[in-house]
Amino acid sequence: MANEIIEGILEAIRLIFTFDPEVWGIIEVSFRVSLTSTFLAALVALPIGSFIGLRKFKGKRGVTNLINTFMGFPPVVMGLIVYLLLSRNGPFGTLGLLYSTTAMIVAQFLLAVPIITGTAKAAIESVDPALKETVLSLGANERQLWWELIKHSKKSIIAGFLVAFGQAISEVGAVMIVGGNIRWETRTFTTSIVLQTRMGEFGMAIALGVILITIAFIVNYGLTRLQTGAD
Amino acid sequence: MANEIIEGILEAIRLIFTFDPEVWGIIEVSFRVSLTSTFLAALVALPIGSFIGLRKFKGKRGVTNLINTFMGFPPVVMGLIVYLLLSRNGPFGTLGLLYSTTAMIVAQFLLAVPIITGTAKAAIESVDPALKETVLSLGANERQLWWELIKHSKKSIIAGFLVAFGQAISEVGAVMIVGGNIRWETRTFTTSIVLQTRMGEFGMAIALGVILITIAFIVNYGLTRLQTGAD
Amino acid sequence: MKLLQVQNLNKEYYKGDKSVIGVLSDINFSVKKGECFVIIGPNGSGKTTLLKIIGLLELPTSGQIFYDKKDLIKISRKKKVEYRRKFSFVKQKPVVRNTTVFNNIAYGLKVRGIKFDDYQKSVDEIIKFIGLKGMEKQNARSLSGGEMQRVAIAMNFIINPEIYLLDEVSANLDSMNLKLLDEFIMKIKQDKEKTIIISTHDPLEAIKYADRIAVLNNGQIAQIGTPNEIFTAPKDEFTALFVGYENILYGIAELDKATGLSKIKVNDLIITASSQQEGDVKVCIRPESIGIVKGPPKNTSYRNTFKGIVENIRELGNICHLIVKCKSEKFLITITELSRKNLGLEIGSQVFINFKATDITILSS
Amino acid sequence: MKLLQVQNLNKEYYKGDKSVIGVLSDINFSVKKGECFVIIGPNGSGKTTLLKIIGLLELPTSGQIFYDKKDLIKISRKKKVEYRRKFSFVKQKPVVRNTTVFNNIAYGLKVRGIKFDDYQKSVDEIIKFIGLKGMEKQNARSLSGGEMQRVAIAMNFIINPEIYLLDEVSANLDSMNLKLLDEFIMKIKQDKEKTIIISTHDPLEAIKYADRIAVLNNGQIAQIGTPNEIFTAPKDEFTALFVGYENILYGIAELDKATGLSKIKVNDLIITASSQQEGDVKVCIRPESIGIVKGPPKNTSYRNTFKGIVENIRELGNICHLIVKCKSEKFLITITELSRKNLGLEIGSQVFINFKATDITILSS
Amino acid sequence: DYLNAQNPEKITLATTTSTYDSGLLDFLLPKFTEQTGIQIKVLSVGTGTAIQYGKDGNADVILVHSRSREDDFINASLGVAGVPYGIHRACIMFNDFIIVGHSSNPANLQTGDNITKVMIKLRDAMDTGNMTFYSRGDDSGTHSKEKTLWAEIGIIVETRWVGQPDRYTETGQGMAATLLMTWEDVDAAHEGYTIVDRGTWFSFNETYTSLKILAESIIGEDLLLNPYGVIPVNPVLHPHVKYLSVSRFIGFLTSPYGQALINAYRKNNAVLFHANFGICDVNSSCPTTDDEIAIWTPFQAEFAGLTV
Ligand SMILES: Nc1ncnc2c1ncn2[C@@H]1O[C@H](COP(=O)(O)OP(=O)(O)OP(=O)(O)O)[C@@H](O)[C@H]1O
Ligand SMILES: Nc1ncnc2c1ncn2[C@@H]1O[C@H](COP(=O)(O)OP(=O)(O)OP(=O)(O)O)[C@@H](O)[C@H]1O
Ligand SMILES: [Mg+2]
Ligand SMILES: [Mg+2]
Repeated sequence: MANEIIEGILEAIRLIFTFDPEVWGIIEVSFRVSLTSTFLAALVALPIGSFIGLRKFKGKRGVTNLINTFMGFPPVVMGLIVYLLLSRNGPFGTLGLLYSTTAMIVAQFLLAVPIITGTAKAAIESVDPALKETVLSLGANERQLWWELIKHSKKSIIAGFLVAFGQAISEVGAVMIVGGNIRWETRTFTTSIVLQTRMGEFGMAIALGVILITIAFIVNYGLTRLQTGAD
Repeated sequence: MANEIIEGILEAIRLIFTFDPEVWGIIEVSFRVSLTSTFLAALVALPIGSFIGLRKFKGKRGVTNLINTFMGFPPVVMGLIVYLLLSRNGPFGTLGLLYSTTAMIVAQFLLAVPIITGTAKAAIESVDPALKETVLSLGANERQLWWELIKHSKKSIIAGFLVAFGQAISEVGAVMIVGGNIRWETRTFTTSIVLQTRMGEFGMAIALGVILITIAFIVNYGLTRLQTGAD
Repeated sequence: MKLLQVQNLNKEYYKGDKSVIGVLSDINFSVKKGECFVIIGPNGSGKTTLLKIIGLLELPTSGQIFYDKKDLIKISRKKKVEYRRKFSFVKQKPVVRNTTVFNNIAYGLKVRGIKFDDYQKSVDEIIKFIGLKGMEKQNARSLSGGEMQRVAIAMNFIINPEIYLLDEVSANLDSMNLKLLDEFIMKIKQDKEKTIIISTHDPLEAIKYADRIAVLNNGQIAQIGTPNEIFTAPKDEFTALFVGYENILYGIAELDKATGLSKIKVNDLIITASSQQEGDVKVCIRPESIGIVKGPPKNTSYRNTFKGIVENIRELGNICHLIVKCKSEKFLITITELSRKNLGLEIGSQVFINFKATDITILSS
Repeated sequence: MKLLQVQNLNKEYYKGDKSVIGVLSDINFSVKKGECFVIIGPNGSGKTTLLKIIGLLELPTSGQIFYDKKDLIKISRKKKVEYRRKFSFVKQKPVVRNTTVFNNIAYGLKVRGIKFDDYQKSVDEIIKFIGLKGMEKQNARSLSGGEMQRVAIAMNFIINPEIYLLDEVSANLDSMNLKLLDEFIMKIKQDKEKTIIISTHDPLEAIKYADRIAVLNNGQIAQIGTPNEIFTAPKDEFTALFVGYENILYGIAELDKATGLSKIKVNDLIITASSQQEGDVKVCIRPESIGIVKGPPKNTSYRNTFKGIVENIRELGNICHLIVKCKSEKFLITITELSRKNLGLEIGSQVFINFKATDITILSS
Repeated sequence: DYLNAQNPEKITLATTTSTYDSGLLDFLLPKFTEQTGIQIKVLSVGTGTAIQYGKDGNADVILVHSRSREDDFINASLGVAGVPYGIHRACIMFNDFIIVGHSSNPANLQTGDNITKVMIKLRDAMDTGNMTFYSRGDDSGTHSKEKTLWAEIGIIVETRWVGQPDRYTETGQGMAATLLMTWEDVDAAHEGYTIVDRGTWFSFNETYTSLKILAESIIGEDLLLNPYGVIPVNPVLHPHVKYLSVSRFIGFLTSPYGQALINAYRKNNAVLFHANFGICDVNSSCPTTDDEIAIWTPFQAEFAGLTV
C-alpha cells in the first residue's frame, strides 16, 4: 500500500520534471477537452438555468426533475449515445469526428450542461426577491436582470462550474468510448489511469492521479480566486 | 443508430416488466450503494462545508482550493486508493471488505464528500449576513445558527446533494475496481453497462441506461419535492 | 390631463393556510401629470402593494392601470421593461446591489445604455448632493440605514423618470437629511412634467408634499382630496383619527426686510411667520397652537391675532374642536372643554385667535 | 449600579480603497441597571455599529465592554452565546426567517430549549398584542414594513432579556403602532431589573423614552446627560442644532374629575394638561408653544399662565430664545425678535407666560 | 459480505475479459458449483490487473493468457523472499489469434501467407501510409503476442512508430473496443487492421461485416496460438486463500469432464476454445509440464464419469 503510493508520488515528480512528452501531451488533451467542454456548457447552461430559476411556468417541477436526473446521467451511456451519433453509420458519421478530441468535448459538454443548469437554477432561486425587484425597478431588462442575479450568486454558480469541471476532468466512461484513448492523440489522464490500472501498474496510475490533482489544484486556484475574490 | 436506441428502449421495458431478477438485483445494488454513500457523505460534508463557509480562518483560501480540487478527484484513482487500503496486504486487508458493496460505499463516499462540502460552503456563504446577525441576536448557539443557515440555503444544498448522488450513481471507475463487478453481488448499472458495451451489446447497454435514468428520475422526484417544496 | 388611471384594482394573496386574503379592493383613482399624489394609510393597509402594482413589479388579481390610455397590465414582458423605465421606485426597505455606492447610483443609467463618460459627472454630483462624497467606493451594503436610504433615493432620482414612486421614502432619515429630501422633492414638483406618488403613514409628510391625498384603510380608499379637505374635513372616523387635524392655508409670502419675518397673504388675512420663505407657500398651523382670547389681546408675543366668529363646536371629551371663521378663512382650534366653558363660547361667539410666528410651519408649494 | 460599562471603544473599517476609517472613537459610558439609555445621533454617526458591538454581533477594533465587571470582548465563542442571550436586539432593518409569523416570534424561545407547549400561549398572546392575530401562519417575509417591524419587536421582547437593544425601533410604525411600542417600552421601564438602550435620530423619541441621553456625532460622544440637560442646555452647537430645544419638566399628575384634565405638580407650579395621565410624568412643552404677555392675561383659552422673570436672552436672527424663570422652574421660549422689541423685553423684565393645556405632551416616566 | 469472505465455499477468480466476455465462464462455472457447492466470484479485468490481484492476495486463482507473465508469476525468484506468487500452473485450453482488416485489404494479405510474410506486408503498407494497425497497447496477452510477432521481423514497436497514430494506433483498450475502432476507421487512405483472438472475433463478426479474417495460423505454425493458464495463488504467501477449493476447481477444469465442456462451448455456432490439458503437440502450444499434470490429476477424480 504505502509502497505504491510513495512510488506513485516519486514517479509523478520524475515524470513532470523530465518533461516526459507523452505526459505533457496527456496534460494538454485532458485540460483542453475538459475546460473547453465546461466553458461551452456554462455558456449554454447559465442562461437556461437562470431562465428556469427566474420564471414561473407550468411544468417547472417536471423540468427541474429532469435536470436533476440528467445531472446523474451515466457518462458511459452518454459516451454510447455520442458514439452512435458519430459512428460511421450514424447520422453524423460523415463528419469523421469519432475518436477525436472534438467528440470528447461534445460528450463532456452534454454531461456538464445539466450540472451547471441545475446549480445555476438553485443559485438564482436563492437570491433575495427584493434584489430582483430593485433591479427591475431601476429599469433593467431581462438580460440585465439576469446578469445581475448571476453576479449576485457568483459563489454558488462558480461552485457548480467547479463541480462540472471536476466531473469532466475525472470522467472516463464517455471519453474512453468516443475518444478511443488513442495514444498521442486522445489519451487523457483518466483513460491513461484506467490503462495503467488494467495493466496492473497501480503505482504509475497513482502517479498520473497525483499529477492530475496537482494541476487541477493550480487551475482551480485561478477559478477560486474569482469565487472568494471581490465578493 | 436509431436501431440501437429503439431496441434499447424496448429491451428496457421488457426487462422491467418481466421482473428480470438480475436487473432487479442490479437496481438494488446501485441505488443502495449510491444513496447510502451520498447520505453518509452529506452527514459529514454539511457540517464541514458550513463550518468553512461560516468561519473566517487563516488558510481558508487554501482549504477552499483543496476542496474544489477534490471535487474533481478521478474516481479511478479513488478506486485504486481504496483498493490499496482494503487489499489483503493493505492496512485494512484483514477486514476482507474488498469486492463488497461496503467497499463501493466507502469509495463513493470519499468522492461525494468534497462535492457536498464545496456546494454547502458556497451556499452558506451566499446567505445574507443580516440573517446571520438576526439569528445570533435571538440567542442561537453555533449549532442552531448552522441549522438555520442550512435551512435557508436548502435549495443550493439539495442541488449539491443531487449532483453528488448523480455522480455516484453514474460513476464507474471506482466501483469497478473496489467492487469487482461481480455478477449477482457487486454489479451495478454502470459496471453492467460497461460490460455490455465491451461485449458489443450496445442495445442492452442502452436499455440499462434507460432503466437507470428512469429510476433516477423517480428517486429525484422525491428529493426535488424537498427542493421546490415548502420554500 | 390624467396621466395614470387606476381602475377597479384588486389584489389577493394566499395566506399560509391557503385561504385567500384581499389586500386591495376596488381601488380607483387617477393621477394628473405634474401632480404629487400621496397615499396615506396605516401599517398593512396596502400602500406598498399598490405602489408595486403601479410600478409593474407585481400583478394585480384584477383591474386596469392606464398610462396615457394604455393598459399596463396587459402589455408584453418586453413592453413592460419600456414602461418600467418611465417609473422609479424607492422601496420602503432599500436594497442595494453588492457593489460600490457609485456603481449602485449609476446602475439605472447604465442599464439604459448610457456610457460611463456620460454619467460619471452627474453621479458624482448627486453623491455630493446627498452628502456621501468620499464614500463613492464604499460597498453600499456596508452603509448605515440613513446612508443607504439616501443612496436608494439618489439611485432612483438620477434616472429622471416620468413618475416617481416613493414608498415611505423618509424612513431612517435624520432631520438634516429630511431637509435634503424635501429639497429633492420640491425640485421635482417644480417640473410640471414630472409626477410623484408617495406612500406614507405620516400625516405631516402628506401635508408637506401632497397636491392630493388618498387615504387608504384596509385595502380600500376611504377618501381622496386636497390636504385641506382631508385634514379639516375628514369624511369618516377612521380618517379623522388617523390623519389628525391640521390647518393648512395657501398663500403668498413676502419677506419683511426690517424684521426678518415673512408676511404671508392668505386671501384677506396677513399671517406673520418666523421662517424666511417667499413666494407660493403652504401655511400649517396646528389646532393646538392656536389660543383664544375674548378681548383683543395687547402686549403679547403672539404675532398673529385675528378676530373671528365661532362657527361650529365639536365636543370630544375633555377637549373640543372649534371652527372659527376669520374673514374668509376658517381655523380649526383645539381647546379644553374647561376653557370653552370658562370663556362661555357658543356658536356665534366673537373671539380673537392667537398664534405665534415661531409656531407655524411654512412649506413652499 | 453600573450594569454595562463601555470603555475606550474604537471601531475602524476598511473603505473600498483599503484606507481605514474610524467609525467610533473613544466611546466611554456606562448604563445602570433599570435605566433607559438613548443614543441619539444623525445618520452615519455610528449608532448601529455601537449597538452591534454591545450586542456582541461585531468586534470593536479596541476597547472593553464590561457586563457586571466581566469583559465581554475577551470571552470565548461559547461564552458569547451565553451573554448574547442576555441581550435582545431589534435591528434597524428587521430581518425575519423564511417561515411563519408564529415560528419567527417563537424562535428566541425555541433556541433556549423551551418546548412548544410552554411557549405556545405566550407567543399567541404577543401576536394578539401586536395586532397580528390571524396572521400567525403567514410567511413573515410577505409582511408589510410595519407588520414586519412589529414582528421583529415581538421576536425580541418575548425572550425577556436583561438588556434591550433597540435600533431605530420606531421606523416604519404608524401612529397607532407607535403607541403600542410606547406601551411595550413603558412596561419594560417599570421593571427595574430591565435595562434598555435605544438608538434614534429623532429627538422626540429620545425625550419620550430616555432616562439619560448620549449624543453621538461622527463616532464621538458629544454629550451625555438627562433629557432636560440635553434639550435645554446643549453643550455644543452640533447638539443644539441636532436635538433642538424642548422644555422637559418632571412632575406628579392628578386627574381632576370635574374637568377631565390633569393637574401636574412640577415643584411649586401646577400645570394643566388635557391628557388624562396620573402619577409620575414628564411634561414636554415646545419653546414655540409658549407665548408671552406683559400684563396678566384674562379671558383666554390658555389654561397655563405663570408669572416669571426673564433670566436670559439669546438672539438668533429673526427669532430669539428667552429663559424665563417662574417660581423655581425655568422655561425656554422662542419668540420673534420683533415681539421681543415690541414688548421691550430685557433681562430682568417681568412677564407672564402662556401655554395651552392641549399643547403639551405628557409622558409617563 | 464479511461472512462470505470467511466462507471457503466461495472463491475468487481473476481473469481476463476475453474469457469472461466470450461467455465461457458463465457456461462452465455453474456446472462446477452444481457439483461442489463452491461458488466462484469472477473478476474480469485486464491481464496485468488479474495478475496483480493474484499477487496482492485479492484473488484465489487467476486465469490468464500471457505466457511470459505467467512464468514470472510462478517464478520463485520474482516472488516475495523466494516464495512465488502462484504455484502449479495448469494450461487448460487455447484458441488462436487472427488478423482482421477491411475487405479492401490495402496490405494485400493472401491466404497461405506465413506469419512472417504477413507482418512484412503490414509493415510496408503502414510505412506507405496505406493502412493503420490498431494495437491494444495495453500489455495484455494479445498485445504481448502482437509484439512478439513484430519482433519476428525485427521491429520494436515501442520505437518504430512512436507518435504516429496514423500508422500505428495504440488504443489502450480491451479487444472489443479495439476491434470496434478498427472497424470504425473508414478513412480510405489508411484502413484498419488488428490482431484479435478468435473468441472475441466470433462475438462481433456479424456486427462488423466489413471486417474480414485476412490472416490466420497455418498448420504447423504455433506463433498465433493463444494458450490459457490457470494458476492458484500461493497459500504460503497468502494463507487466507482457499487453496483446497481452488484445487478442486482446477481439478474440474482439467478433468475430462471440464475439458469436454470447454470443447463443447459454442458461440455463434463456432468453437471458441480448444481444451489442451496434458496434450503435448505443436498445435496446442504444449504448455503443461508433467509435474503439473501429476499435481492436478488427483483432484480430477471428483468429476470422473460426468458427461456433457
Ligand atoms: N405575499 C403576500 N402574502 C400574503 N399577504 C401579503 C403578501 N404581501 C403582502 N401581504 C399583506 O398585505 C397587506 C398589505 O401589505 P402592504 O405591504 O401593501 O402594506 P403597507 O400599507 O405598505 O404597510 P406598511 O406601512 O406596514 O408598509 C399586509 O397585511 C401584508 O401582510
Ligand atoms: N463594513 C463597513 N465598512 C465601511 N464602513 C462602514 C461599515 N459599516 C458601517 N460603516 C460606516 O460607519 C458609519 C456608521 O454606521 P452606522 O450604521 O453605525 O450609523 P448609524 O448611526 O446607525 O446611522 P443611521 O442613522 O443612518 O442608521 C457609516 O458612515 C457607515 O458607512
Ligand atoms: Mg409598506
Ligand atoms: Mg443605524
